Amino acid sequence: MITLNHYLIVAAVLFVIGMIGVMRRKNLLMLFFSTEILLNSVNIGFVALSHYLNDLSGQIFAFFIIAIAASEVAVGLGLLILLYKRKNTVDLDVIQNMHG
Amino acid sequence: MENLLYTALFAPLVGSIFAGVLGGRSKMMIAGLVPSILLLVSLAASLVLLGHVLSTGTAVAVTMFDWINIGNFNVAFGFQVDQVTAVMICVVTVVSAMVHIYSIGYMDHDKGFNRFFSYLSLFVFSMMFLVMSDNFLGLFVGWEGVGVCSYLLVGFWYHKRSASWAANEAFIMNRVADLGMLLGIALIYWQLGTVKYDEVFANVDKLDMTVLLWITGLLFVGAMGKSAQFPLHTWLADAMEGPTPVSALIHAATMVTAGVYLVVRANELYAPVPEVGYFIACLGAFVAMFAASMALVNRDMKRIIAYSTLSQLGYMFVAAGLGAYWVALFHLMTHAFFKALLFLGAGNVMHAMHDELDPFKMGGLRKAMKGTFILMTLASVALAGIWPLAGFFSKDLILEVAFVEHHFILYTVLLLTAGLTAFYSFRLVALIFHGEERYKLFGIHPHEAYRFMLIAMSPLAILAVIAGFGFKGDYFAMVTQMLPATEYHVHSPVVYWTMVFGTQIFVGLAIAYAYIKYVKVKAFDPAIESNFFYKLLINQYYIPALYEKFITVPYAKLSRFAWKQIDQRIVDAIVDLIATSIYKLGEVSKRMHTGNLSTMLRLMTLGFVIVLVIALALQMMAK
Amino acid sequence: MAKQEYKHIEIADYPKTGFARFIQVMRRSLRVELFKGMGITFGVMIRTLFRGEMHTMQYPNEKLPVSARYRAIHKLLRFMESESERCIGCGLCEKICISKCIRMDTKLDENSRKVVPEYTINFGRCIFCGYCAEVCPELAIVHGDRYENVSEQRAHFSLKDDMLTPLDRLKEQKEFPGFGAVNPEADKMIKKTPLAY
Amino acid sequence: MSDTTFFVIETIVKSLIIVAVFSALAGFGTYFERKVMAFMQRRYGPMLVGPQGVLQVLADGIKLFTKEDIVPANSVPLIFKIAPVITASTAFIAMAAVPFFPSFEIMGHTVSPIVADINIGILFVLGAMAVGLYGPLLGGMASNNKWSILGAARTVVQFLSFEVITGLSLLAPIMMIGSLSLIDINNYQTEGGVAGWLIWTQPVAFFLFMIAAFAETNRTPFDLLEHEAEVVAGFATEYSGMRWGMFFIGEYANLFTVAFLVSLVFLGGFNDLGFIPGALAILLKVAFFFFVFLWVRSTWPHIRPDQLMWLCWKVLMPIAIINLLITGIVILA
Amino acid sequence: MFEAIAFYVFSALTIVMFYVTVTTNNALYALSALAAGMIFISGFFFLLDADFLGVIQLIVYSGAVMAMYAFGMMFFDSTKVVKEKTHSARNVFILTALSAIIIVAILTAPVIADNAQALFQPFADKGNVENLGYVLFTKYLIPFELAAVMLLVAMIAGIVLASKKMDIPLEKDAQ
Repeated sequence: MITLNHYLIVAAVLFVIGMIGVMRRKNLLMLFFSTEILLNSVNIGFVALSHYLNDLSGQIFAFFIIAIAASEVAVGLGLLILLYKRKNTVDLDVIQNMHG
Repeated sequence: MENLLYTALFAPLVGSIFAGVLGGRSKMMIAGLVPSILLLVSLAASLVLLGHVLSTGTAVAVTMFDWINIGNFNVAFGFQVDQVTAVMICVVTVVSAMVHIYSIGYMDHDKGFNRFFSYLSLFVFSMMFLVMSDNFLGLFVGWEGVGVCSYLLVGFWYHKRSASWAANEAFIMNRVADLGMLLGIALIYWQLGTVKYDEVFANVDKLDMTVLLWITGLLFVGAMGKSAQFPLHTWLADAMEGPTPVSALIHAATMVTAGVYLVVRANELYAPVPEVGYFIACLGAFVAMFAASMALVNRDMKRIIAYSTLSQLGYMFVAAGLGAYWVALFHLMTHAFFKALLFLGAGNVMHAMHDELDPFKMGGLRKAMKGTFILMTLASVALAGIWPLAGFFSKDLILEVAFVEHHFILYTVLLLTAGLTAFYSFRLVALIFHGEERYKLFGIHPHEAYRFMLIAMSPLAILAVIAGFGFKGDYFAMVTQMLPATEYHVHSPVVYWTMVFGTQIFVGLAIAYAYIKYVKVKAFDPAIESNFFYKLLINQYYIPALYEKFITVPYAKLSRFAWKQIDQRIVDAIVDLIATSIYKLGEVSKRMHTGNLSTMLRLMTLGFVIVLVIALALQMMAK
Repeated sequence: MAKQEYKHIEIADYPKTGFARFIQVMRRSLRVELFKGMGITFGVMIRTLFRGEMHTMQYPNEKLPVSARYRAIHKLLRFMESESERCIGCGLCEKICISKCIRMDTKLDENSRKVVPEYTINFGRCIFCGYCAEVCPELAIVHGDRYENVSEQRAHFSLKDDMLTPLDRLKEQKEFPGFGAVNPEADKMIKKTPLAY
Repeated sequence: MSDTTFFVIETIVKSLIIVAVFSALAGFGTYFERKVMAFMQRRYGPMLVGPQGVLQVLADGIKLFTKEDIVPANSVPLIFKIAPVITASTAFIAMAAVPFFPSFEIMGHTVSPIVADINIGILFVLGAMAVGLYGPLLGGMASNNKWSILGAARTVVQFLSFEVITGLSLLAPIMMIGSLSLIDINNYQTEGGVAGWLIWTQPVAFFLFMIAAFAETNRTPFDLLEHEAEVVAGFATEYSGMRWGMFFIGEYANLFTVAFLVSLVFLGGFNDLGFIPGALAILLKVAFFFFVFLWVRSTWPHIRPDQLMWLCWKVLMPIAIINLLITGIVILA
Repeated sequence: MFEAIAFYVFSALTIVMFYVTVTTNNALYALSALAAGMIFISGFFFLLDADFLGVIQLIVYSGAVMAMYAFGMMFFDSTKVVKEKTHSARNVFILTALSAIIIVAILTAPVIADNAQALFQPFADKGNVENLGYVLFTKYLIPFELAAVMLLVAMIAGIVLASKKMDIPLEKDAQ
């Protein structure tokens, strides 16, 4: 029998994978990918909670998260391409130009 | 009727805004004309309102909108015109309208012409607001509004150090008094849960006596400030730094009488506590005498009139304190007319003499300024209380009140003061208009003021003449619908006529003495300066000096101590410490800001882990 | 000659303003021009299927008839009656060939008749001009109608054995077998204009 | 036989039938396409293999299966190999939610010829077809060839843009019906025979969907992905053999899916049509639409990519939205 | 039983796909793996009776978002190996391991199940889409409108960014 915890653990594992990506990746595009992983893992958690609590709010949240991801990619990718055309790279270590 | 009320109230505001918009420009005639015309409109509306109240005997009341609505505290933005208010608004609008028209001439050559009219109209609006409001809070707003306008107008020539000092003094002293008033209003609200007059007065009997004592006392403190009663009186004389129309309007006819108005308006609060009333009366009598004495020797024309105002306010407070509210209000009205007239006349003289204020440097202006001479003499006669002019009817009534109420000490004091009043009034008239033409020594060529200024003054003169016997009956009939209708009659005709004639003769003698003493005077006699009484009086009983020494200087020292020791050493140091520590923290954490997004993301994750640990810990604790 | 029916096509300028473009689009849409096109193709299909307007020749199975004047691979003819070769080895063709691709060997046989044991044409060089056939006095070499010259070796078709009419198929040999041969109506033409011939 | 077992077997059988039938149909589709196009161009088309060339399918299959499998150098081999599978499999997955025929009874069980009757069928079909764009996309990107990249870029642009049109145009009939289930949509048109078809109430949506369908299935006049005159063979430039065949099968399967979708949504689905039984009716409709696809291909020319985008965003999308608005107003009124 | 099988299969697939995304050096592998992971996540949604969301996940995430990423990748050299110098891998490992342990601890703690309660219960007789629509257009109408506005803004931003002349350096653009 699959319980809520199963889903939550899977969501947590995916979240952690996404977090590894966020920390490990230096390529901006890959960072975006990792962000998508984070969002998706949270979506799983929301929908699982929604299912097991018999409550629709979780699904609504997931719905809005998908909408956010869509707008994120529209703006983020535009900026990314702009950056690439100007700097000819999307490597975080290279485009760093502020030093504390 | 509501529309008329709004017209009367808001026409000055419109005028003020109109002139205010033009405030930055150089002189424009329209900036003076429009507020004046609007004030005439307001005057007309006020008169119609008065007629309405007179004929129907019912008050006009409106509620514009909910003003404050916080929890149980509900104050509506309401106005009413009842009998007392009707009298007040008519007095205010009549005097203001005349002063406005007069000012067009008086401020003719002033750079701040537009600004002046903006302030002046704003003052009228505030005063109307004060008078028409149907609750204590609205009254307080108007109260502060007139305070602000007084400040602005006294300090109108702000480049003059003395003017701005006087403005500050007036403002600060009024604030001290206003605190008392605010506390009084707060106390009313605390005790009764309302600030609306009707509701407050209907519930007076529910109040504890001690509380009522406190309320009335605190409200009177406010009235003392505004009406410049004894300990807070010094600002009024200094406020003469403002333009003369301002002195006429604010510091003679309207604003300073707001204190009297407050006591009259709140008569139902004062009625159950005659002790406070008696105190008010005593203070009033004292101030009447005290101010008159200072006016005796002063060498500043406007200050003399200002002290005279103070003295007359004392009269009003005597009447109000003794429960003769309608008498107080009556004297307020008559006084407004002739005092405004007197001030405006003084303004003419000042103009003619190129802002010279010392009457010893004038003399014989009778020929050069015939109109002004007649008007000022008329006003002085009215002020002195000679029958049949307005001053007689009101002032004599106050004397009668004191007599009838068996306060003979008060009566004596007031009688003496009446003599003093007559003396200094005619000392002034004699010095200015009669005798040798001393001004020639200073090479001044006096000239009469514009004709329209004199015409503007003439309604006041007519009112000063007829207000007494012309209006007394109607006024009594109307006002007593609201105020306690006590007829003060000395029952024995012998005593009555003795009193009347005695007073007239006494006053007449004083006038005569003043003439005899001052018509022939050639110059100021320095010998008198060594006289102890002269010194006492010219230094205003050393009260400003005492204030300076015992209040101002120690307070300045205290402030300096607080600034140097407390503020700089402790408060600033703490603030600086916070700033420097944050700055140091920034220096330390600067290393985190490498500009590398990857590093930042790692730090973010670290923070995330920390937050999670905290969350987990909280969960554990909650278990 | 029948009168040609030309179809005139209006070629208008491209519309310049946006509004004109809109008008054009509207006009074209309202005339349902796109669907007219579909109607045309559908009509073509119907005609193709049911009215035999198929335009395809199924080539290896079906062939178009070749004109007699077609100049394809050469043929060496025989006499129908004697079955002997027509070629007398005169060598005119070899001489006249402008691309020098004809090569022949001659020798005398036991009857002292000139025979041609080898006769090759290099088809890599032959330009099919037809002079050889024209010059041949014996009508021995003509251009045939074999245009399918696909083979595994380059030398194919060019040897004498390939070109010479085989004996067993002698009956299929026609008297007017190709370009270079005498016109079947030569007699009439001689009678008509002997000089021209 | 218990219900569960039957269900499992039934589903497996259905899936197998679908895969088999539509793979075969893809082959026959090519045959028909070549034939129809030949006729429209006054040709015979394939004739040699078998009677009237019907065995051409077999010949092609043999050729494709036996051709050498080439993976170009410097490509990304794994993705290159997976991409065709994506196209084929998504095409078949999309069919999971399509009801092909009316239900019938077998061995006492009611069998409905649909693999998974989910209540959002139409959305599922669209979603699966949307995922189908990964085939050309990844294939093109993995090929390490500029024509392939161009083809892949065109794939993304074209599919993403026309998904909008598909969705918006289908929304109007869905609003009228109030359900996303294709069976509900079919049942909605039961009444009234031909007059009850949705094409009469939603003609605009029908045309929009048809136009979008051409783009979604990558058919002429919108087959810019592998427009041989411009980008050689687009995303499929480097493909050969069975990998190319998978793209091919996927494309034809999509074609049939779309034809089924149009028939179900706009043309009354598998309802009986007069004397014609429902199963036959829908087959006829699908056949007709398949024919229309071929017909259009042989009639109309290609258009340029910029014209395609112009058509999508400036013409079709406004029309679709206006249609949606009008539908909404009519429904509410 | 089917559910369990499906769950484990999808879990394994998703985790593997996302792991590949995070670790691979090839951008195309990352993209493909991520897209596949998205599709498998929609499998979770179907398992959880959130049919509508599952399809939305398919259409929006896989169909649009990832395709947009792919389109963006075409501007870069997609087949080139992504070179990233990663230092302090130990830190990353420690941080993630820590957060993983804590998240799992929090999630599996019974607190969540105890505290959470349903706000909007679906109607039993309606389907998922109807229920979702009902809640979305009543309780969440304003967030829904805001999301619409956000998408519009994002669209405009995308158009503006795309219409910029991108290949000239910043200094020239400023002139």
